Amino acid sequence: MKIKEIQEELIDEFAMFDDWVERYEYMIDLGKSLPLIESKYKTDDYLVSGCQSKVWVNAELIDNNIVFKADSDAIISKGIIAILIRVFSHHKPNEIIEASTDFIDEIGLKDHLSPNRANGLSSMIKQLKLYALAYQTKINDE
Amino acid sequence: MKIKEIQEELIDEFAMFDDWVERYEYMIDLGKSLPLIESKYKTDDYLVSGCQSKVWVNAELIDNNIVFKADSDAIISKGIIAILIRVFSHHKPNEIIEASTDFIDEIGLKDHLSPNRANGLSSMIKQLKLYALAYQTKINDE
Amino acid sequence: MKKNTNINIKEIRKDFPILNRKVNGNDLIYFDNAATSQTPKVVIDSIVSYYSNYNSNIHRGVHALSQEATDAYENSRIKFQKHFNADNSFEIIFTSGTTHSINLVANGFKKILKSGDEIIISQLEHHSNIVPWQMLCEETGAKIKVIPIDHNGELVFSEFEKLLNSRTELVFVNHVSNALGIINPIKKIIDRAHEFNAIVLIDGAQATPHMKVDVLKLDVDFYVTSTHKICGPTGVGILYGKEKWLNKIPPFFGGGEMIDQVTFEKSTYAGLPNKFEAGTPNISGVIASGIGLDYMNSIGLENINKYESELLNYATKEMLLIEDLKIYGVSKEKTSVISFNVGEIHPYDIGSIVDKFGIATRTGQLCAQPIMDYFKIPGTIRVSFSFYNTKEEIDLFIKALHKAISMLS
Amino acid sequence: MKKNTNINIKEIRKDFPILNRKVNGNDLIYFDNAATSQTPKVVIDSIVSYYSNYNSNIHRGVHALSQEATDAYENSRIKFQKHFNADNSFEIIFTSGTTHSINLVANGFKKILKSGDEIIISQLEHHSNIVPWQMLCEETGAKIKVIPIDHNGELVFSEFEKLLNSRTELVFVNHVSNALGIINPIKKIIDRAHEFNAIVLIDGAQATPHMKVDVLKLDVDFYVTSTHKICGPTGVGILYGKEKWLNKIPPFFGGGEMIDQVTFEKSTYAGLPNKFEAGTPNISGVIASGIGLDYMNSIGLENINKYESELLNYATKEMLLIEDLKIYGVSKEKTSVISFNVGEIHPYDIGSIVDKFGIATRTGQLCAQPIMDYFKIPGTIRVSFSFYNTKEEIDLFIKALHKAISMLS
Ligand SMILES: Cc1ncc(COP(=O)(O)O)c(C=O)c1O
Ligand SMILES: Cc1ncc(COP(=O)(O)O)c(C=O)c1O
Repeated sequence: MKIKEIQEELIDEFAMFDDWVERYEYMIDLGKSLPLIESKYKTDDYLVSGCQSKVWVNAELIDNNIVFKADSDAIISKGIIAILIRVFSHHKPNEIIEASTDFIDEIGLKDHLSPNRANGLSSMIKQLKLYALAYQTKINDE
Repeated sequence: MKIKEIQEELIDEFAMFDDWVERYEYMIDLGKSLPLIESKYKTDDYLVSGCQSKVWVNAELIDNNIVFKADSDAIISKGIIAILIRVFSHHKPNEIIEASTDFIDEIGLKDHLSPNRANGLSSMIKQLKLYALAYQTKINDE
Repeated sequence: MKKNTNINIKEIRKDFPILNRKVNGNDLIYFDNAATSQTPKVVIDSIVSYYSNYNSNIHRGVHALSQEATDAYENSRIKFQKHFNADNSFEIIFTSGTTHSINLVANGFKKILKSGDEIIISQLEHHSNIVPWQMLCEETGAKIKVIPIDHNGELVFSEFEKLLNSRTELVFVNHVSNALGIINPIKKIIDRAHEFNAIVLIDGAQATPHMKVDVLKLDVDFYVTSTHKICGPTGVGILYGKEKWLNKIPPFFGGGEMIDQVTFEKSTYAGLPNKFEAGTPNISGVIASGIGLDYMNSIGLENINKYESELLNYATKEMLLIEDLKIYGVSKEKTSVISFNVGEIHPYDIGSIVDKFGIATRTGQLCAQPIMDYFKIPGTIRVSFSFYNTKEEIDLFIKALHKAISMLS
Repeated sequence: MKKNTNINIKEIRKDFPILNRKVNGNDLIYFDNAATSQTPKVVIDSIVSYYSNYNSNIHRGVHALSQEATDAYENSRIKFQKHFNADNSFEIIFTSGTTHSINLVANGFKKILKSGDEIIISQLEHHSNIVPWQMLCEETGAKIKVIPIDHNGELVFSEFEKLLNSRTELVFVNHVSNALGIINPIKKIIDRAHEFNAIVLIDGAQATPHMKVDVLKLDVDFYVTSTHKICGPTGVGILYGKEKWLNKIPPFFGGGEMIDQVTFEKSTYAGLPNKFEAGTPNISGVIASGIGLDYMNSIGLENINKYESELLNYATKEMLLIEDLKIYGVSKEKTSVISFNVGEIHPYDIGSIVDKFGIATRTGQLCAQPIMDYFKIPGTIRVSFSFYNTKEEIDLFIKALHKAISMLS
């Protein structure tokens, strides 16, 4: 599936819920299914900076696709990063770099985009895109 | 005349005027009749501090009465200090220290009492009373 | 409740426009008072009145507006002088906040401290009362000694006494800990420090909203606070200093107002308080801060204190009924602050969920990392009550907390 | 007038509540704009809205109010970034005023300057751009060199060039002189200074109300101003600095927000802009400053500039008809400021009398003693016009001036 398609899938899934409680509960469930980062990567080098809770992310290039793994000590942050990884993982660096993130608004997580959300989506997105950028540069250089 | 009486005299004089223009003109005239300080006293030591224009004051004790002399490089300040000197000069230190200054309000100069009036009445009054205090202390010590 | 206190909560709540606000469809419940207090209408009105009637730069203007603005500004200084019972109005310096006040004093000792001198601070300090002293120590070679806390979060006074010696130059302690709400025994600390001729600065940012402070009785050398925590606007701090110390330390900012004479060879400094108030100050803020102070005094700090204690006791009792809930900071001497965690749940998770119910709490390190390090936790959730909060709000919070816990476990 | 400019003066005046004020029975004529500008209703409203709807401490709160306040605060930063055409929003630092901004930079060079290094400032500077550098020189042993002015009040560029050499580390000049209104050739100064690798700080407090400033085009290293002069509230300053310099200089205040990690052994500093914004900032002030900027831009700085030039030319022409009236500061490049004296009459006397007619002027040294020393005068009377002033007000001022002169001669 293309990134855009996964995003639409997520929008549909979240549209089924009546209120934020259900949306949050679903997000927390998604967090539980997150492909976890190996514990050796749970160090400061892999931390997403500017978060109130700790969020670790690593990325590997497998068959030209980036595969993300992550974890967090807070459940909501874990749910958020899980959503992002579902959207971005297993795609080419370029696709990740260029992907829009408007879907966040539509699944009702807009309030996590504030510069203030110490665990903010914005830092996580930035981090994922940075990984993609790094791999893309590497690919170009080869 | 007692300080109180001079103050009442001034209040009567100022009450004759219809508007501030006349009051200011009269004050400026009073300034012109100010007993001037000798030029050797026109130094920083005799400056009233905190003024935007320069106001110099000196005090001497003559027959147990304080005699003030002053000058200013601004005409309005000169008028103000002239009024104060007319009220306070030729009185005993104690009388000066204890004198009320409510008359200022009644002659329409209240706006010069603000801490902001760089040429403020307040600093001048403080200075005159300080001289009186100094002489009183000297008298007590003797 | 109304029987026990003189607080007319219904009337008071009408004074605060923000309490009409909805958040996520719910009535706002503002429990982040230790971060900043809400602003009564009289204070907002005073700002409107300032800009609509007499906005002007102060101190140097001969014109009417400048005069009115200066009068109001200086009148505010006198209000704070009276409130804190300072000897002189020029011992009250207006700054841009507690942080500025502390840095002003720290900077002042750069030339005075020598290598080997000692500074005592406490483990309970806000970052604003740690970092400036570290910067000072780096420049002077002085050393920081730390008064430890016990497992309740209380300062260990006997350890403080051991730290004192003839090299102790400065002692810095907050009056009330922002993270735990514990009231420190500052009078004892000041007296003991003075026996060693140490100079004491008390950070009162968390105390002034809740109690009357008398700097003369305390015999404190410096006392600082921010007015945004006492119903004032943002951007105004207070520095009280004893005249002799304010005369001793050099100015912090150079600029207009703080000088007497300026030539390119040498400038001479103005007297107090101008020496420390270079540049155009936050004029409307200072004036509005005075109105905020008046407002608090019209309710009465004793009434506020009593009412807030009731809220604190009620909330503490209710919260301790929740399984696995741990409150940090246990003391008989506390302001209306509860810092807690529930089991292993991350404070951020709970803060985010209760926010959805319209409840404003603070989560994280609360600018007090050393305390969190001591308890080995990433942070806490802090609820802090003010005199405009109610028991009903606490009930709604407890309900939201239960919901959060069930969602997050 | 309306034909020549795009300023709709009638409509604009309605935006400023204070212009309805009476002073001593007369309509207020506010000619003290160089000291502080008046405040449009939209700005006042934004403050009311802040305190009524989303007053909250910023950056660390997870709750909705804190988030809204942070968004608005950071949005204001972006407005100033765009306005000044800075590369990055974190190159815009919010301070409490120009004076604070300058002191922050001066403090930053304490560790960098060495004895024998040279600092160039101009004879036209405001005290705020003199005293901090003197304090810096005292600490470092660096020396101040002064660009002189000629009898018109203009900087002598050839003298500036002579002062430059390999020891020149810093150059500080104001964009526009507050006392005389003369616009300095800062682009030429910056370029010439850069040839000697000197770092240039431009004090733009008197420029930003009248013209568009593009820090990229200027290639200036630091640019500072206060928002109370550009329709904003009191208590907010701007510091623009190139990223590389802001990274190079140490923080000024220690405290909350500006640190990354705090232990008692060592604290590490946060990145830009937080490194320089310790403590609770003037949140409502920063937000309202952004609204003030929007307001000015909605009128357009070019329109403002053109209209103010008309006022300046008209007033200059009328005033020069008065016998013995001398204007200080003669230049084709001037903002709408007229600094003058009449014969031997003390400026204070004239200021006091015209105040009685409701006209606000500034008198005295205008925080620029070196200029007054140069002209050997105790001070001047300064009238400074803004885009909400009118020719009719100038006419009334001229009338009052005549009356003052006749009373005082
Ligand atoms: C040229 C100049 N520099 C600096 C300042 C100081 O600004 P503030 O008082 O806002 O700090 C002023 C304000 O009068 C000024 O005109
Ligand atoms: C104990 C304590 N000290 C200092 C500060 C810093 O105050 P401000 O941010 O107003 O400078 C605070 C505010 O949170 C505090 O609670």
